[in-house]
Amino acid sequence: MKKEKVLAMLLAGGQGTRLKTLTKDLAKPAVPFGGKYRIIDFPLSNAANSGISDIGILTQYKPFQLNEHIGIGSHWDFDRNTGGLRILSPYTNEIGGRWYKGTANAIFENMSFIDHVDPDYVLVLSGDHIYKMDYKKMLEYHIEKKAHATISVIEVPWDEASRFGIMAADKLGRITEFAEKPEVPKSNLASMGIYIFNWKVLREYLLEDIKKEDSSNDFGKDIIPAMLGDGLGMYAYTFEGYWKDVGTIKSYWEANMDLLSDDNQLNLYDRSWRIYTKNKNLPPQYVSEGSIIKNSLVNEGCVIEGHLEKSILFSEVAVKKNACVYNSVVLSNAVIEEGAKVCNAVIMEGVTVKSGQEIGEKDSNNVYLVSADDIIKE
Amino acid sequence: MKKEKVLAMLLAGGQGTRLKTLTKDLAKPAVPFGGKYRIIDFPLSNAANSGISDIGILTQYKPFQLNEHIGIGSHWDFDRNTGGLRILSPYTNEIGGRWYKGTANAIFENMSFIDHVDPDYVLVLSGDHIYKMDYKKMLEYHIEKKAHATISVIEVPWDEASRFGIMAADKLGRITEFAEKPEVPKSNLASMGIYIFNWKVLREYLLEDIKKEDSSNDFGKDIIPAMLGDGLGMYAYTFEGYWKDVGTIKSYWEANMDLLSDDNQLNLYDRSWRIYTKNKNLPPQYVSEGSIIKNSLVNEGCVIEGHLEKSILFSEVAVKKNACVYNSVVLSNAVIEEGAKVCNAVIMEGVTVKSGQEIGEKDSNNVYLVSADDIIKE
Amino acid sequence: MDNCMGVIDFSCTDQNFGTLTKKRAAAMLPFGGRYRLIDFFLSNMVDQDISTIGVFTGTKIRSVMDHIGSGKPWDLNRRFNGLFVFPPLYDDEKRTSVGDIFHFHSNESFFVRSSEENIFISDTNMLLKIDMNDAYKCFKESDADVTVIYKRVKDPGGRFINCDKLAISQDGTLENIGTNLGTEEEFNLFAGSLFIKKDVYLKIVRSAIEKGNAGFLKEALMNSVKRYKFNCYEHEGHIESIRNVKNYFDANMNLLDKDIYSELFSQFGIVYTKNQDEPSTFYKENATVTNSIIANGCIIDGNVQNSIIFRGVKIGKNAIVKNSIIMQKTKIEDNAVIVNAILDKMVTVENGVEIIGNHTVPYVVEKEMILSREEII
Amino acid sequence: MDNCMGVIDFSCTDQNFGTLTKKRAAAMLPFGGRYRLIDFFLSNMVDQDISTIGVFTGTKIRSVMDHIGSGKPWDLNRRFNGLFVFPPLYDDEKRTSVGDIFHFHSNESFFVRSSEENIFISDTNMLLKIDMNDAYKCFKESDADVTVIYKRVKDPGGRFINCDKLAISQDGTLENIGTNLGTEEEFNLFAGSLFIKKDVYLKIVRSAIEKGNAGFLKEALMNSVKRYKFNCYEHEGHIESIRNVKNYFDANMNLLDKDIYSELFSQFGIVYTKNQDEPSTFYKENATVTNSIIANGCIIDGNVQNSIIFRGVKIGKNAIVKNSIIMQKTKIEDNAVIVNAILDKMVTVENGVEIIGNHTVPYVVEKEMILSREEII
Repeated sequence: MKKEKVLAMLLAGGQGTRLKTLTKDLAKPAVPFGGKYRIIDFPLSNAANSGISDIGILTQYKPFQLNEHIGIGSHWDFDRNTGGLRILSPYTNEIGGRWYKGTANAIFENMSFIDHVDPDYVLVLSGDHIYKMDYKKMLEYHIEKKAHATISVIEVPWDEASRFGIMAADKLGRITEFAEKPEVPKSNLASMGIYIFNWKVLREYLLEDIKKEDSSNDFGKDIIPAMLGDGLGMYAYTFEGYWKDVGTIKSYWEANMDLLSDDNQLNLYDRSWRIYTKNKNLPPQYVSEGSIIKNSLVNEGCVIEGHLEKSILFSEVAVKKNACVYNSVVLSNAVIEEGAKVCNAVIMEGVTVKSGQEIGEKDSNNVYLVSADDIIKE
Repeated sequence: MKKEKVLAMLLAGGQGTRLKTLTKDLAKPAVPFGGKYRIIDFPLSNAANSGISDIGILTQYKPFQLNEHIGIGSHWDFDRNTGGLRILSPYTNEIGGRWYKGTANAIFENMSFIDHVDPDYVLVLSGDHIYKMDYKKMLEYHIEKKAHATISVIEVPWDEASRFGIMAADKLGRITEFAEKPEVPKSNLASMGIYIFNWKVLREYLLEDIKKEDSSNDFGKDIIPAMLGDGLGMYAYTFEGYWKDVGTIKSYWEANMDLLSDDNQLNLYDRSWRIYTKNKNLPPQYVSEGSIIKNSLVNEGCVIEGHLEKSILFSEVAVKKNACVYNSVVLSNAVIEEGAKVCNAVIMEGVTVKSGQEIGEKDSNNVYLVSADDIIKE
Repeated sequence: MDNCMGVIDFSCTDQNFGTLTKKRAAAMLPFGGRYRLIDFFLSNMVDQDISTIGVFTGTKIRSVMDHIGSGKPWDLNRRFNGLFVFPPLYDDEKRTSVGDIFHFHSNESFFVRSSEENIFISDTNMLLKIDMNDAYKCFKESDADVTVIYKRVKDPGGRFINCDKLAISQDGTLENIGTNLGTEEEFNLFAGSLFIKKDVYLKIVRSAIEKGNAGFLKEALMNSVKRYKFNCYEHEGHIESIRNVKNYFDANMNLLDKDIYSELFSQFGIVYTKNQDEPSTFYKENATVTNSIIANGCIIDGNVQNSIIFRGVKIGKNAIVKNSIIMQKTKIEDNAVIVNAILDKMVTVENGVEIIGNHTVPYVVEKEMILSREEII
Repeated sequence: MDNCMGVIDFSCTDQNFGTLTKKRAAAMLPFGGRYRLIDFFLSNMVDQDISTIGVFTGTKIRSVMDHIGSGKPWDLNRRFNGLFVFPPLYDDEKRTSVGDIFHFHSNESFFVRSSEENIFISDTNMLLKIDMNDAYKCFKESDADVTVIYKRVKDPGGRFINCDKLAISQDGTLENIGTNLGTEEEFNLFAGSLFIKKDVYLKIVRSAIEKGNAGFLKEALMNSVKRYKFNCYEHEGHIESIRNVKNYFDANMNLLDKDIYSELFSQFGIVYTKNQDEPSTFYKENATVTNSIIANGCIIDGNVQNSIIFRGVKIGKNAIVKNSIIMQKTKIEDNAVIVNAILDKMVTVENGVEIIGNHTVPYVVEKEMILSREEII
């Protein structure tokens, strides 16, 4: 008896418009995070660490940087002779071409691929979230409950609950109610957008859903409610730990800053659940005479001659003499020239902060997004 | 000084409608050929053998089988940490999604990818043709001639010339005239659809071409004539050897049969220019007592108990006792049951020719395409 | 097979294979038209989802490294886990010249570091396709320390003389392992492989080193039958013992039995090997081939009967190949005759040369030799 | 660099590095925060488009196999060409105990089979980034049989005593290679690498074996200076000779010069090494770091000056690390003091322990040692 076969389908086509210039040239899953990662590294590494060996990545919006980052999947050990990682883009058939509409539609359009892989279970993931999770445990739960579908949920603050798909479940974990972005939420158990379906069951619902002209072909809006309406066995799998959907510049900046607290729940140094990313083969960082670095995360290839505090530097950032970086996130290849001051800011890739320039103020709630063309205050 | 950098762009989106049921579920480049290959193996292996290390494959029409076949490119040694093989599918940006229109449009839509690779030269290939060619030599010719563009040409029979893009060139090889599918061809030098462009030059013409509303965005119809009109240095590189565009069932059957003649120009046994393909890990073929095999090409995993003459068997074909296969091409996993007779036919993948069934006649020009659902005579 | 790592132990002796093992370990012998023996062991493990495999080679490592390389054909070229090759080292502080137990001991960290708690160990003397998932289930459910795989065989002809023989008690416990001298016609043949708990393995190896009472890993395991809980799992299918040229020849020839062909090549997963990118085999006008196994890349214009033909072999017009094993890229020219022979890789048999061996002592021709016609002066 | 293959020869002696080379060849010494010496040789070749590389290792192959594996970090895990590792073999018919010339001879087929007609050979005694394309151009245009790479050095301090010294004639021909005893302050230092035509290489190795007058490949090449056309190419950049612990220590420390850091890490392509998937380095509240090179994955809360810190090192609060090399995953607890020392991988320095070496004889601590406080009874 072979192991139960799981196919992960990672939705990585999100545009992430609220992240403004950060997503001007790339999809949201490709946004840099945590000093050396991109957001998609988290679900990809989770999948690798959970022992998943088949994964399809559904891309659509500006996929070049994402494709370049993922390559053949070798950083996550997904470069296999058979199976492994496959990038699934929209395609044409006799009838013509169709772009992916809702989340469920993206899965529907790749039905023949999934049938070819022939999995017992399909694990639907989103490329937009930052978290560490063992999908194997969720699958065990799904099998144990003999569920048709399992939805991973997390407790969110009550005042944010109306931003999410909100679940009510009985004592055994069986979902009794589901409401997508309810105005008056009945619970604070939010869907994390992580689903496990029995492929045979999901397949039928996708085929039904596509027939409905008014459907938005979305898991949260259409498929899940339809399944629930038919009385299928649907269970909530409660996740405890760090989980973040960085929707805005400010929450992006905050999520990065979270990593600087000693007891941050994401703990990137945990060797038992490593986060993998594309290897850039850069030399170690160089810290010169006279520099000061405190409470900061610094990546390879950086050259630090100035003053750094409570900041995150991505690769190959240069902080020149007497420059000062405080409470900021500096993406790769940026240069902070002599005497420049940066505070409460996100500096985009390759941006040069000119000598003498001052960005941001110390005691304020504003966060600044600095690109080559403009500075956005939020 | 580094080597001149070449990027190959392989157009693999062709539907190949005239191949009928052969291309029902796959793009033309994925059509099986020569006992164990698919058509795309030829340009891919040529690229590998020519020392090309960057290749983009442009897919659009039913790409699953093609993607599965290509995988991460490891069979052609294209699975690199940097560079190597990339599948380029249509994608969306802020404005929306666009499918590839003409051949030139497919390159245009991937301009940001090409700019990222930053090649000196772009080699445009088609995934539809069967031939062995050293692109390195063509590149050397291009460089030697200081050409802006070089087009590979082959002499075709005069009566077929009007099917092709036809070139006239002066003594030095400089192209003086180009006509796409001319009714009255002035020469029999046909374009093979293989182009080398200086990227900077091509880039400009693509940007110009996209502005023209009436353009079909095609190399042969638009880009080449425009360049020629502007007096650019365009050279014809004459190729001698086997080259075939299998457009119809009959020409497909013939091209396969060509391989059975002792002096066939494609010579698959030449170890100095091997054709690579996906490895299926099948056991050797089994030839039982009482079987007869003559003038035939048989692939791994076949079990032969019957009579085989002038035929090509792909992998895992079973020819049962007293079955007879003559002058035919039998694709993978087909079964010819006891006593069945097959003559002048192409048997599609997985088809079972039932015991006692007789297909085709010995002395006729008809070729039969046998699928699970029907038999097409041509 | 979660929680189980694999070990392949090249303890098989190379001495009985003549020039066939001059430059290669017995485990690297070509087999079945396109494989090496080791392919069967590696593939059997990989097909049943073992993802960490250690190969403990003998000293002839060049052929191992050439063939296995990074483990790509078996999808074992992984960043995490995958294939680990352990040749014996020159630089150990303490080494003994006989046996491999120190070799295993000095690589203790490989076992300690890996997360799996069980080990499947196989030597390369026996060739078989094991239903490993079923055997592993038996091992885990019985909670034995060691589950030994065996086959109940009837052996009136003495094929398995000198093989290992198990005595099994009524309740399925292993009592002892000895050498079969042929006293009983039917007996329990040790299949060369077993499951063992990692902590038990580590204790057994350490104890053998400290007591100095075992040169080989196998010996150390056998010495421990009384100290730990050993039980047995019966293999139902075909089995070959490959201990000398004759066994080796017969094991190849047995593939001409279609059931054995199907079992060894297809049951419990397929067999992977290094890809040579050969085109299909071409049967020419004068080819007459019957009852044979033919690999790809051959060009055949002669007569082939009851033979195993490896990749890229050329057989000329009117040449006859009968009851023979012809290895990779060997060339048999027109009118040559080969009977009851094993031709190693890249041999050339020139036009008209005849070589005729006997089926009990196959004629073995060393790699790259050229058999030419004697000049008559 | 079309038509040229690469060879890395581990002929560098391991004897002068103490416990640093107990389990690893000198070529495998950790260097520059995240590399091994061999990474520089491999990367220099790969970055300049050599795609077939043979590594002729000494007997300590475990660290080579662990680190290089299939060659993936250098993109050398290729189906065609790529990386070939040649450990010395036990099974050669003829072997000599001194020198590696038989090792090269017995792997002749590697050279013969490859399609390239020229070879770049480098030993691992010297560390430098060569402008190989320029040197290769010089080699090809001069039509020499061998082009030897050297650097004109001024050496009043005797850093290069006992290194190889070239005598070059007016017309640029190599006259001889001897050992530098320091007689001249300025001399031509052999950089450890050369280009050679493949057919000349094959003749030289065969001749050395037949005459029995050279134990090492280098010796055989040097013996042939008069018989073939040897010329020279001058290296303009930085060069380090790594022959003993002191050289090794200094070569690391020289990286704190920003020009040398840039040259060795960035000129003529980047340096690849095995990826350890470390997160960024975290500088905590009490960190004070100056004039140091810090790799990823470290957590630093102490004081670091003039030091090279490898990946995954932890330095506790109030700890002081000065003029030292701290290798991978070493842990320095609170209040410890380390001066003028080389701490090998996975060393633990417990709370409050002080070790102070001298800059001319750095204090070397072997892998995995634990330095604890003496108990006062």
